[in-house]
Amino acid sequence: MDRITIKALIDALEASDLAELEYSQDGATLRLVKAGCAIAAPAVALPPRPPALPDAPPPAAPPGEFCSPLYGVVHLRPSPNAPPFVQPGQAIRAGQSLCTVEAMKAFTELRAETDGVVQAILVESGQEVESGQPLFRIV
Amino acid sequence: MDRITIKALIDALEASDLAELEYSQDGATLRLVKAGCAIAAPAVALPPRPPALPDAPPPAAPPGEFCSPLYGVVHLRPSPNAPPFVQPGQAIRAGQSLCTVEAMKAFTELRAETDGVVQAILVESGQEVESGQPLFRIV
Amino acid sequence: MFDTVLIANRGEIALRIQRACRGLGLRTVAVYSEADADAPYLQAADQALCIGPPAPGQSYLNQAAILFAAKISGAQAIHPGYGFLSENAGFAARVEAAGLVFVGPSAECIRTMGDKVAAKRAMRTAGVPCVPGPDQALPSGPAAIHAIADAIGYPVIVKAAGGGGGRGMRVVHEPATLIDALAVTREEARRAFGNAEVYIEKFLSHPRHVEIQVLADSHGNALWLGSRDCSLQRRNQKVVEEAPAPGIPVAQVAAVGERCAEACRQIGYCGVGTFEFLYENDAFYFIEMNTRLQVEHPVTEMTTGIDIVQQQLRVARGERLSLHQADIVCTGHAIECRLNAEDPRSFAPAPGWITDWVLPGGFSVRVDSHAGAGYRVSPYYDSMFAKLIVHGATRADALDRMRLALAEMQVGGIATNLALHREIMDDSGFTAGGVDIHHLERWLAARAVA
Amino acid sequence: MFDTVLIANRGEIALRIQRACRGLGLRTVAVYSEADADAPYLQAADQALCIGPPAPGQSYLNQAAILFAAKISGAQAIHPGYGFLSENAGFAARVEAAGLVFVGPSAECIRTMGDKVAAKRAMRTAGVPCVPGPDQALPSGPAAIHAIADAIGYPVIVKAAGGGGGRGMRVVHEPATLIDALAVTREEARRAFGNAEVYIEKFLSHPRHVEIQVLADSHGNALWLGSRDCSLQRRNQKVVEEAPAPGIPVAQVAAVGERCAEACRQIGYCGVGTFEFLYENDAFYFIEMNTRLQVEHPVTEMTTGIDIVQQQLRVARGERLSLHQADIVCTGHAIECRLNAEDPRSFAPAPGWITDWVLPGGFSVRVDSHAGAGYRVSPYYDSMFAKLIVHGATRADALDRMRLALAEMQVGGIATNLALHREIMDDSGFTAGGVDIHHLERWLAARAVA
Repeated sequence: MDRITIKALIDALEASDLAELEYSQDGATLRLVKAGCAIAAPAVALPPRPPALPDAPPPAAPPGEFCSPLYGVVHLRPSPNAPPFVQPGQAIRAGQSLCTVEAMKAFTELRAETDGVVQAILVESGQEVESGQPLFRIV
Repeated sequence: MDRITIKALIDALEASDLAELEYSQDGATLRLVKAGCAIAAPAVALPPRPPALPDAPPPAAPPGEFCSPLYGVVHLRPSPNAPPFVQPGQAIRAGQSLCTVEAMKAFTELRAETDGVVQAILVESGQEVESGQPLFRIV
Repeated sequence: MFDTVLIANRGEIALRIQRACRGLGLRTVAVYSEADADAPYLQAADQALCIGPPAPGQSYLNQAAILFAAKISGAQAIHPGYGFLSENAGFAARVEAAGLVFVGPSAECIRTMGDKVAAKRAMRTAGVPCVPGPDQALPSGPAAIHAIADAIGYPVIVKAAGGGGGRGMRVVHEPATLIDALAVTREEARRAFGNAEVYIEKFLSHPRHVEIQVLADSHGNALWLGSRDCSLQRRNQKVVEEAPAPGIPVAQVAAVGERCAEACRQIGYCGVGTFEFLYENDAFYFIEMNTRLQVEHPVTEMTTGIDIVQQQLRVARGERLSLHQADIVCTGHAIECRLNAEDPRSFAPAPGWITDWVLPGGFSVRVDSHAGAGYRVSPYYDSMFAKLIVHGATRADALDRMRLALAEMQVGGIATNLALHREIMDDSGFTAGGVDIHHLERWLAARAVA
Repeated sequence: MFDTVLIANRGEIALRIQRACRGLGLRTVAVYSEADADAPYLQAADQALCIGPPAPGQSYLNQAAILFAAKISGAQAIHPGYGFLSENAGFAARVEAAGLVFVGPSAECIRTMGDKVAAKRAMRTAGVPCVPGPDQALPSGPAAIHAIADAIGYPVIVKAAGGGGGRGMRVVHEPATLIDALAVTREEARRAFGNAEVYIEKFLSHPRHVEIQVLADSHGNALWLGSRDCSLQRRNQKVVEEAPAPGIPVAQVAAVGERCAEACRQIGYCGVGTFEFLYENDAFYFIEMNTRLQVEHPVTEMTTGIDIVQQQLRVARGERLSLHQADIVCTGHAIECRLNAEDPRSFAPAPGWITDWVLPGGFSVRVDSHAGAGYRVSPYYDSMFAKLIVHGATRADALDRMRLALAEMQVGGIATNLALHREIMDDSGFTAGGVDIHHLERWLAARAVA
């Protein structure tokens, strides 16, 4: 069980409503209990709460995951009839446009931070994405 | 077992009535336990929250515990110079006054619901008591 | 003149005064009891000082602690708000003696108006109409007392000179019980107010509670700012207030208002104040003066457009009133609902944590509240946690707006009287306007049976 | 007349219209996109219908869906709010053709005012002062066009007749570039507005944006409700608005206001509307009319005491205005801050969950907002989530009250421009009053360098 896996588990737990998570692999067992759960749920009704994924900048993404910096609608093509910005397997260079995120009539262009290869595109064009949601796996 | 799979499992558990989920794949085992409380502590900063003891009527008190129905200041004597309403070891009858709770200039008189014996007085006179806080143990 | 004000109060009125001070560029010192240590409005003050434990006697009524807080914070003025020390002549005198400004009338004015017999005498002198009955101490002989009651006509009411706010009074329906009632009330008054003096007045059986807001400076200028109707009461506690008092001819209110302003000039009154009247059979009868800011002052602010608390601070600073009586126009109609943490049917107090908090908004809606989501309503003090005020072009319009505001407002976690207010706004008696001071109790009794 | 109104909009203005309808006893039908399904204001409507997916083109701009929603809900009137379909003459015509009431002027009025050249001609006829330049289609020959520009005097501005709101225009500083600029603007206009017509006006280099609110009924009565100054803009978006426009002589505003009301009478205008002017060197120059309710209408409500949306609904119902011009009094000063979910420095949009929400309150403070704790600001629409409005006896007083209100307001979970507004209220240029429409951009540029 390498560090990356553990970090992924921790992130997954933090981003969920779960209280506890136990993970075993190759004879190793990992059990995670959320610290915040010391606060019991009040018995009274509370106002609607945001789900676990916060809009505030999330903790650093796992290496290789390229995340959306804001909540909005992702577009994988510059315009409906144009070819996609990038495709799986494609080599990219730092600064290259990967997609746009539309929010409140404004388009934010997202660019690669480093050179690499697009291993996977994790979202569909036109989909609503959360702040901090992984969009691409780039290795 | 990559992160996407784990996330899918978490989503599946959350969307279900299950309390716990265990998953094995290629020697890897994942066990998920749903938080006992439906609402876990959100990761984002929230406005000040009431602590665990709610003001709403609490779940039924353990047998023998006589609880305050409201938040206020408990008085164990009718007036500062009078003897206490009841004392430990004293036999009491249903309807007998046990104490008063002062809130917003009004005194609420609390009376025994059944006959019994005051085994213990769990608060001090003049103390602030929560709604649902045990005041007496009566057997 | 002073530039730093110590606010010797808590809750919504502490926030109200805080806002008025900020608007005038004055620094503020908040004082608080241990029970209020987490109150959000303390953050907004320039300085906040704890003055004692939760019990009011040890904190908000603790004169020495408050004066000490003023000294160490450098506050040169003390605003007492309402309740607590606001009508305590002794405190006002101590503030003056300490070389500080008491934001209110002089200790002497408070003392005169605190003695209901002396107040009545002062009002008669100024031509303010009073409840029939003498404005002198009662004679000692039973025959002379009977003669007075006979002259007034039964039923009469025996009242403690040191009482007020509905306490220390007894109705007498026939001569046979008069002397006994007098003795009992005297003894009660001696114990409750440290003043055994009592007086006799005509008892009015179905009056309205109508009051006149006044504002006076230290240069001999006094204004009246219109009428309010506060007849909707439960156990002498006002529940709903409105301005102006519905159905009373403008000229009649103006005549009484001018008498009130004149009374202020005659007694050298400075600050804001309220002349409370009973109104029955088309006539005003003075009952008492409140020598302080009142809970219901916002309805007058909504109809006149005048920030009464800022004006109060200005005249306390020695400023001359820049307003003239001709500038005071009462526009439209305003209603205030007092929101209390209490069971809407049993009226049992309901302190506790507020978990949900949605405020109404939009055109003409005003909320005065120190509370919010995450605020804990204290069991040590009054149950009022918010005032909801609306203004409308007409009374009917104001009622519509209040219904909407009450429908929008949501408070979770504690029991509140929101539901009661919603019912009141649909009560045909109240909506018709001009109900007497017993209306709400009658209505509640009828509802309890239904 | 109608008793059920479909509100073809979202957010704060949907709630504003909802409140106005409730105050008049009208039933309401809310329509919403899937993105707004959880919006709290939907609860307050008598009926709520989903009209499509989040994208405006498929929901709030979907005429067929809205008309269908009106049909199945039994709504007899449609209030378009602002933005979306509010100035779409075709939609107004379809509403009329369906036998329903469009809460706004006739399709014909919208069409006339939507064509900036036709609007200018109508305004000239009514004696409304316009920006120098012809109110006719341009001639085709270059020499004739040059003659027009020379007569106006450079710099001139080339504008699309179908444009508006700051789009479709190009400044020309010298004759050499005139013909090219004309060609480019024509082509842009053809693509953007489907109308290649352009016109030429004098370019004003440092104007203020001053506007006149009007209100007209279907019986030939029209009133003007005072002036507003909306010069504080960023990228043609208003940021802060106030009423009245500071420093402009009352008589001059009254003269222009009366011309605007006369224009309404001449073109048979019914409803609320706004005449937008540039104001430079002490003169008014008409630029365009907004034939709808505006975001900033509350500042006029605060200074006149008139519920503009209720009046709009009343005249749409065919009622005769009960107000007369002599009744309209502008009292004190009002300021509105538009609160947006955006980074206060970069202006990057910041949709997301609101976690903390503390509203200001007390004397003269108004909040118009559909948001609250637990509300998620949508990425699909405008970033404005609240309007904060205050009223003061004077402009200085209003500024003090806005500073206090901005200090009290707390919004957590999303980035907002609250900090920007707090800085603006302390900017010496803005507080002096009367800055031009470039002031805010200049100030932001200077701040960025500092």
